[in-house]
Amino acid sequence: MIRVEGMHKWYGDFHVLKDLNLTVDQGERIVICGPSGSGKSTFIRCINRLEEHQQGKIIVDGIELTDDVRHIDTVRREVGMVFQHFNLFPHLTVLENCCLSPIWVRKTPRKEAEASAMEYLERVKIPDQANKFPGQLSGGQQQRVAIARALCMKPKIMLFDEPTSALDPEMIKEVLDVMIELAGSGMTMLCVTHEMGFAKTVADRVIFMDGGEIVEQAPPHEFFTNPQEARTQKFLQQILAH
Amino acid sequence: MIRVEGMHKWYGDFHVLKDLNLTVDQGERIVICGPSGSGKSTFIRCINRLEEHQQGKIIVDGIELTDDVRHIDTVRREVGMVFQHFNLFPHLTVLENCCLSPIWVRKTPRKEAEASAMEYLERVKIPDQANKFPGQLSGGQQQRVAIARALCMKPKIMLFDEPTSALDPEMIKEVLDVMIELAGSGMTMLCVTHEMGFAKTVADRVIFMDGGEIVEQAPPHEFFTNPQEARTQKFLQQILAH
Amino acid sequence: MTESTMKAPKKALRPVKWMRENLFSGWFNTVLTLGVAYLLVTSVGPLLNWFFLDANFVGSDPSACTGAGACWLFISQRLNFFIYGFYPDELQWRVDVMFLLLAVSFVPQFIERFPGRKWLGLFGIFGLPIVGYFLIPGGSFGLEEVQSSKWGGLMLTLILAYIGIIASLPIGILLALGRRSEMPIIRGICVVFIEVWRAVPLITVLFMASVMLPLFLPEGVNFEKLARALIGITLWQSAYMAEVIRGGLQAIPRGQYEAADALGLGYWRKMGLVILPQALKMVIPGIVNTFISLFKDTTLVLIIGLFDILGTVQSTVTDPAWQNVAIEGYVFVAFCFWVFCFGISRYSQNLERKLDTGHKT
Amino acid sequence: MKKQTIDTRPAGPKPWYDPRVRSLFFQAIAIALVFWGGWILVDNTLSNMESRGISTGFGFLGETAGFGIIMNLVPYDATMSYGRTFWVGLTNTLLVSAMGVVAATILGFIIGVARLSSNWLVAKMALVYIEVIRNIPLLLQIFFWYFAVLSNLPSPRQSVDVGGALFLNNRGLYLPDPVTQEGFGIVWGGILLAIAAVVGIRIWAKKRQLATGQIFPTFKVGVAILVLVPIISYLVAGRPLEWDLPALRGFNFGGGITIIPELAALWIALSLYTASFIAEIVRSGILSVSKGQTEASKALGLPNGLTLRLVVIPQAMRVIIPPLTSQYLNLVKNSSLATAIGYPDLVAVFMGTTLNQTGQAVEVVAITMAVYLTISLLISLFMNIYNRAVAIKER
Amino acid sequence: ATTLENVKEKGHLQCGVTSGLPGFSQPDEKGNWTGIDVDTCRAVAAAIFGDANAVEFTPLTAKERFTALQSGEIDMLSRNTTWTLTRDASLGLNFAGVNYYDGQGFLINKGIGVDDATQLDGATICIQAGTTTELNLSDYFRAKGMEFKPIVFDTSEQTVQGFAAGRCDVLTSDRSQLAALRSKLSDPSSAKILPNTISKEPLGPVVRQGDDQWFNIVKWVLSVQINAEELGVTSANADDMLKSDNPNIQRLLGTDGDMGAKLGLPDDFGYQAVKLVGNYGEMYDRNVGPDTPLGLDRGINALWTEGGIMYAPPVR
Ligand SMILES: Nc1ncnc2c1ncn2[C@@H]1O[C@H](COP(=O)(O)OP(=O)(O)OP(=O)(O)O)[C@@H](O)[C@H]1O
Ligand SMILES: Nc1ncnc2c1ncn2[C@@H]1O[C@H](COP(=O)(O)OP(=O)(O)OP(=O)(O)O)[C@@H](O)[C@H]1O
Ligand SMILES: [Mg+2]
Ligand SMILES: [Mg+2]
Repeated sequence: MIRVEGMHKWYGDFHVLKDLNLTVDQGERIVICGPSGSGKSTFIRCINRLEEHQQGKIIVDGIELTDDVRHIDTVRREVGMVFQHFNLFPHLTVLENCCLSPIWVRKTPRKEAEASAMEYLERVKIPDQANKFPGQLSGGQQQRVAIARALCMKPKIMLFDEPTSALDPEMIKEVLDVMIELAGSGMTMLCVTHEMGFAKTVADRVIFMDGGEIVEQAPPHEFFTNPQEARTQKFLQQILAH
Repeated sequence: MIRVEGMHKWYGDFHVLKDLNLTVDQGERIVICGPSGSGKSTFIRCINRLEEHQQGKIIVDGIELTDDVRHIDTVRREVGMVFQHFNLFPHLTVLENCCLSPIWVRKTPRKEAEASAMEYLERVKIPDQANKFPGQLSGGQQQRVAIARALCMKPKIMLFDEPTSALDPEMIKEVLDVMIELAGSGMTMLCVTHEMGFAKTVADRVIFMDGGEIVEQAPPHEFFTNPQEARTQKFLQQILAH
Repeated sequence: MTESTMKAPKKALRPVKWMRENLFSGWFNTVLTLGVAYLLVTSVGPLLNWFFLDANFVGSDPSACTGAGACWLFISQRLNFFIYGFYPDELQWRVDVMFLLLAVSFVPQFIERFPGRKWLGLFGIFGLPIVGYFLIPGGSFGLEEVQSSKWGGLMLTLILAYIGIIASLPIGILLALGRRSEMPIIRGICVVFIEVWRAVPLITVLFMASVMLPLFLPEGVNFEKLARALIGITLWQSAYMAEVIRGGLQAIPRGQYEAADALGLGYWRKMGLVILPQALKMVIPGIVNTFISLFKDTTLVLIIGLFDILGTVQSTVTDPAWQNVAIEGYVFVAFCFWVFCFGISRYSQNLERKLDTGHKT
Repeated sequence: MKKQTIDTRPAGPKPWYDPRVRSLFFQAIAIALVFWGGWILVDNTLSNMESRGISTGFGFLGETAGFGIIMNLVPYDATMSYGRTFWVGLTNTLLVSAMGVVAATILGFIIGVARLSSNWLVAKMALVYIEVIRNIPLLLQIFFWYFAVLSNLPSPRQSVDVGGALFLNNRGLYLPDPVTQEGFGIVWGGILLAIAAVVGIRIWAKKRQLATGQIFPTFKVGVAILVLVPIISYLVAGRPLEWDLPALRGFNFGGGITIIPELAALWIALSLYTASFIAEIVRSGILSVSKGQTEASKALGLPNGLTLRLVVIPQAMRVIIPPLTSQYLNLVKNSSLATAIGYPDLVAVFMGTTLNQTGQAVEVVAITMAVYLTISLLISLFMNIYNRAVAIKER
Repeated sequence: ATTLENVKEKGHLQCGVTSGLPGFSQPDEKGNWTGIDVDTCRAVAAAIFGDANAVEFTPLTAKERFTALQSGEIDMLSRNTTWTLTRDASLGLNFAGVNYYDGQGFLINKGIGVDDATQLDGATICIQAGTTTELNLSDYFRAKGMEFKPIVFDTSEQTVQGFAAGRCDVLTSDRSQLAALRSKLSDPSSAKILPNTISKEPLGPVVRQGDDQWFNIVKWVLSVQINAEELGVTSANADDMLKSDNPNIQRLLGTDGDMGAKLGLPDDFGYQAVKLVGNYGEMYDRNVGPDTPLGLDRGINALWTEGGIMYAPPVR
């Protein structure tokens, strides 16, 4: 589904991502963690080309990400993304947010698009909020809308960039529940998160990044109980301590 | 050190603080907690007269707070305050922030003021940031500067108003460590916080406020293990659950 | 607990107390208060006399003005000219219809709960110019034609400001997008255009538009003087508009752009569906303020010989039949402008406040 | 299984799908359009001018102008060239703009602060001032200050006479012109000495504060020195200064310095109008400093005055500067309304009479616009430099 | 395209005039223009279209007028403009004749107690921008070794207002206008016109260079009107005169010959101009003559046959 080969990225002179290699199969659920500034967000944003990489290959669903605008468009259609700060469109209702891309990008008739959007809203358990504006919802609800909006494009892959870290503790659970359900349905998922509980529950693999490199990757039980690298151990201590 | 007797405060018609009575001895460390809107901030701000009380007495270090500006100035010199949102002066460097009050209020020679500021910056473990501007620091670092700035006046009492609640989890620890160290040095402290771990570690007394009243006060082990009032019990359940 | 019903101790709000707090707190304030009060007392009386008590309101000819106070008679006698310019008397209903439509579209904007006021506003912005395009000059639908040289007075002032603002909006949007484009040349062109137009005074622009434009155009291509003044005003205004809109675009968080990208919307859809609707809404107060300043600046067309409201007044205050009516004339114009500008600016302030709170929720 | 599909993909995109190529293409088109449009414009203009027998070129700048100008900061009379009229107009524009900027800034700051005054009456008067002045077209205000006030001033023979040295009438305000005599060097010396002394005291006071924390009343002492030393040296040198007093000669006053009513009216109108905008900018600048900042400052024990000076104003300035810049630009541009009341600024003299006598509209207008563009860019540049200096350092 | 073709295609003549100068061009409250300069335009329109109202007026300040003509914004300029060599030669313009012989004079405030221009040394003088007046004034004072302070306004309204407000001791302009401007003062008796005339001001219509046909049309319409007065043809008797045997009148009114065709106009262009607008004398009397508020005697503007210098080449 996703293949990253020898990928490098620089911001000016700053080497953010160093020689990343990763293969994600269909239906796999990957959790990426690591200290702040380690390049997790940058990595995940490269996968749908919100950032450009400068060396190496990224192949998503058989399409290589190059400068070709058609390829970028195709890949973005196959990849849904959920941001830390939701990034819902505040001037559109929840339903309109969800229908925007189906109608304008996939050219679905509005009726159909709305029907399918309602389905996804039900799946994230907020069908009753469909005609409200994002500003009228709580953070957890907003994030669930953001998930529904991404799902409405019927993507093959979902990317999550710290979807719960801007939420109050009470709301984190709502969103995690939705994500767990989603994982259960066999969606290919890449998720940057610090919610180790979530990682333990659903991840097929946990990837630990530091300093722009993938330091370690392993199935969760191995990762948490028996980390190989010193850096991983230190990180886990910190994160599980507080 | 501090004596509050029958103190009331209104915002317009809204009765925020109702008949507060409290005595704090030198070197005592008090933690104030309670649900949002219960008047904790207002109370603590009354103590250095950022808010005016309308009835009752507040006596700080032997000086009663009245309309007399001289008294207010003297009290403010003896009381340091750390705000939730740091409120550092963004146009001044860290060092200048710290020296401002010693130079202009205490008329300390600049050299001396800077030397003592550096000491306090070392104490909060950021001497190397002295010449940066607040905007260039992380939240945790900013809050530590705020603490250093308050300490530079060599106050007899320190007030903290939710000093960690605007910080990311990783940074909370940095700040709490500094506060714990400070408590260990025998400073009189009044601290509004929801960090129950902190309360357990350092507080001599925990005060629980609700609806503008002091509902319960007790030493921490008693407070947490055996709260007397129903409201306290409910609050503790909520706060310890998540 | 027992005292939860206790009332705040009554702060005596007697006038004396209020005055002590707000007027005479400290010697500095006392001096200030007394000084300002003295100025007020000495100036307000004579002004009131001139404006009302000694003024002449009724009569039918100049001799009715006694000269002690204002001669408002002059205004009422010439009001028709000041409002419609040379527009033929029997056709003035057409202008009146436009005034009415204008009022119908925009007065409800001040009333919070007016049903459908959004639609009226949209009609005012997009529909009104179309209606006006057919109604004011006539020449179609069996309406008698009225040359633009006959337009004048308040009506001309409003036409200039209105068309200036509406026409500059789309150009301003394009310029603002261009200025934020990633293509350096496009950005450069837009920056140069905007900065040049913003740097030159409007009267030089009007001078160019009114007498020099035909020199730049191929022979035979020609517009009416009014149209040319409008072109000048619009281009000049669009540079300012671009800057206002750019402010809005900048205020949209980057996440919105990224979310639109992630949804696979292309550049124009991203801008049209996601960014611009938010940015424009955000800068409505800015646009209204630009409108106010344009509205005031339209008086400069006087210098190129168009008879706007100030022009009509100026051309009549030297009428030998009336003695010394210049001040009355200028006061009248000032009042007209003041009412419009003050009203609109209040509206924009309200809006600003509302948008402000709207963002927080 | 994916490998095959990958390999069938072309290595690089077709040029028209490559955003870089696309962007180059669009830019090429844009620049071509601009050049094409520019060329058409120039070509039309040239051929139109040629076919209409209009002379071109800048040779006219050397020809004799032949008309008088009432006010000139650079030497001028009617026998000089059109080029010289340009400098006369430009300096007059710069003069009124500079005077306007200074007055509007001072007035604007005062009114802006008055708007926030705790004195109810003062705050309300400031509000009334702002709301009245900024909602009335500037042109109208210029007319008012010129025609309405002018007609209420006395004629030269009935001038308002202040001590036989200062006269006010409908020809202007006449001030005595100081003429330095022999020995005035001593006074200059005194002035320099005073300035040096003040600078010295400032440095010393700062050092002392660094060393001991004592604060010296630099401002008061400085003012005293600046006033007293020159006066004493003036007296010591035997009053080596004579005043060229204005006096009625023929129809008008001669001698002294004259401020003509056109300049005064334009200056007053520009300053009052711009000040009303600056006042609002200042007010919102001060309000933009968050309450937390003042609270923090108070909590540190700083009294109100110091809070304002050390905490609030430095932060307000960075909010104030950018809109203030555009007000300055507006003021300069608005000074071109001089032409409506006969103040000989650049637009009135050069784009007015000179253009009209020579008929070379394109050249004259081009020069005029270039001048305004330059002034604007210079002001923006200086303000940007200043702004960068006061900007808050962010991460 | 030639100017004539452009004008015909537009269906009207675009004529530049002042924005308000009694007797020369002045709009009333309904935007109807009157004045001798206006009538000059109307005569041209009548000659081309047979309709004296097929003309639109563009009010111009003195500053704008030449640029407006050069740029093609107007077809002809009839705005009490003085004929000078420079204007003919380097502005790309041509003067098509003279419809009023004028000279520059002074209007003074009686209060200053002057009765001759030579006593004006040091005076403050209000002028209109962009006029020959501005130049003449400098020349005059320089020649006399006197000084003056010029206050330069954009429009005649502002010039009068400045004078009325006491800004200047003297207002200078063409003598024909001084009377009109004085009448705009609230107390006309407080000002008087000095006897001096310091310049020659032949005023006339102007066209662009390079279109000789158009130049001829304007020149000859004006000449026809002057000739008509000389021949006694008026708007009232024009129809009767059609039957005249006088070959001069026949050529003038187009009943004989193809004078119009030579100019590219209908042959009856002279008839139309005189019939619809009148001859020169009528134009003068109607707008500036003794019976109008301006009350100006014919003076040198009388026909050459009557002691004036108004003289037109023959229509032949
Ligand atoms: N646009 C940019 N220009 C330059 N450097 C950048 C840019 N964006 C990010 N960086 C830097 O790249 C590094 C990686 O950033 P990234 O946001 O990917 O980290 P992260 O692992 O997601 O951290 P966090 O947990 O804080 O979100 C950081 O050091 C950051 O400062
Ligand atoms: N300036 C004010 N004017 C009117 N009411 C106020 C004002 N400031 C605070 N209040 C009200 O007073 C009550 C107490 O506020 P306070 O900030 O002291 O609560 P708190 O216990 O600190 O809550 P939190 O945990 O949210 O900070 C709240 O109901 C608040 O809405
Ligand atoms: Mg991140
Ligand atoms: Mg609080």
